[in-house]
Amino acid sequence: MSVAVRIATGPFDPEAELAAFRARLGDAGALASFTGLMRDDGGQAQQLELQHYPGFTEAEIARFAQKTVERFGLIGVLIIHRVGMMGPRDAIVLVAAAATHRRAAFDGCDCLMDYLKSAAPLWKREHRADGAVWIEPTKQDQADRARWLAD
Amino acid sequence: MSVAVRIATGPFDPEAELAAFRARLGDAGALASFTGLMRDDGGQAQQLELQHYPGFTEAEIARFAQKTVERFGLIGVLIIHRVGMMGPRDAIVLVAAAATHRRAAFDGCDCLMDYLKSAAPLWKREHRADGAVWIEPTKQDQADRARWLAD
Amino acid sequence: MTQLRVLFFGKLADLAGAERPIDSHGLTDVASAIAVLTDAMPAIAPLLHPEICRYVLDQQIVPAGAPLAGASELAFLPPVSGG
Amino acid sequence: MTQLRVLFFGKLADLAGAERPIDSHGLTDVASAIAVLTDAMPAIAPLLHPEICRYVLDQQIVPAGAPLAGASELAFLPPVSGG
Repeated sequence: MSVAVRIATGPFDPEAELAAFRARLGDAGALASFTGLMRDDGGQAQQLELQHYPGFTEAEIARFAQKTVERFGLIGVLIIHRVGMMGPRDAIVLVAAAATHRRAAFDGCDCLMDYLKSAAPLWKREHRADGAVWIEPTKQDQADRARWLAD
Repeated sequence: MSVAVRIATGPFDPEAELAAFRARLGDAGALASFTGLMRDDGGQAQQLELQHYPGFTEAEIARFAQKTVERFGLIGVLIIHRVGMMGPRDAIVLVAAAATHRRAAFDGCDCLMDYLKSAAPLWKREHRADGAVWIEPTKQDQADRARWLAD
Repeated sequence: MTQLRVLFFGKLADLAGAERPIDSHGLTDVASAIAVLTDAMPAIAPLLHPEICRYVLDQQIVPAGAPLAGASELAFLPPVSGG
Repeated sequence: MTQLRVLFFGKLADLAGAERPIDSHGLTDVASAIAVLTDAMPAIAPLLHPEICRYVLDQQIVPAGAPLAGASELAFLPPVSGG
């Protein structure tokens, strides 16, 4: 059972990270992963900015990840979140969850992403031609997250 | 919108395949993936054997993948399934689903895995010290698959 | 003599072999091919039951009543499991 | 003079700057620090409301009534969004 959380201040390679994570796993049968990529939205979005609170953000994410490991009986979790300025097609976030069977791996990965989207201490701003806008979680994000709080 | 289905008769590298898939994607914001690995089950499982019906298996999986793309509005799907004899820690299957937003990517990937586990034309046999056993989908596999048939 | 290539998979292949050519002369539909096969191999009869077996004729899933016509390949698919 | 390092994030940092030291002499709790800050920057007052802002004192989430004691860092977290 291992939890790895990293804040990346520059570009990272999701598949290389995933390969290294898989190599460290024990007898896992299931590995679910999610990579969030910056969309260019038809050329509208020019840059994306992510802020974090150094130390606190990592600790909060790791605390939630540990709870998720226990809740779903995961073998391992990897979370890498990019911060700073990034451009279209850059990887923003990678979440991987390993388990004996696939249901736990999918649910763990899904639950962690919902947390990162709408509850982790991160702040996201889109820089467009017409100015910069702070993003807030969508109704869908809130509904997604509520699925895990219900039980 | 692209669907790629491959039957692999030898080992494949899931993360290299995933990286190539991501490089071909358009403006996707979400990439969900699942890798199924052979467990050694505390040394019990020695080899796993997968059979397919050449031509028919690929065509059936591609047909279902195309339906899944339409159902969830996916940007792309990649499916690689290993056949033949394999050993502990080998990758058995890789499924990746890309979409604009994460809910579709997760659901597409999850739905495809449930199909591969209990409905695609594949036959799986475990070779153990005490003999070989054909595997049938578990109750959980059936229940997982039923989630997508309900609506 | 007209040959029909019959394919078996999974558990069925253990009992019947993976491949078996049969003379399709005089056979009308899938059911008549099943009759010939179960005569020769009674052990596989329960596994060819339409409730647990799918029939694939020249790569198309068909019911037991499907005519063989000029088909060259008939496959029997027992319960599946992948991933 | 005892200094308290105050940190702002997201939308709050646009209005108040990312970091601002204040003299914590005479301040008792988080609420009293909020009073000093909103006196100096009335525009941020609505964003510091406990319903939409979280208070973090020396890396621990705390309520408005938490004593500052010897704390050195107070952070204000507006609504979050990541991923």
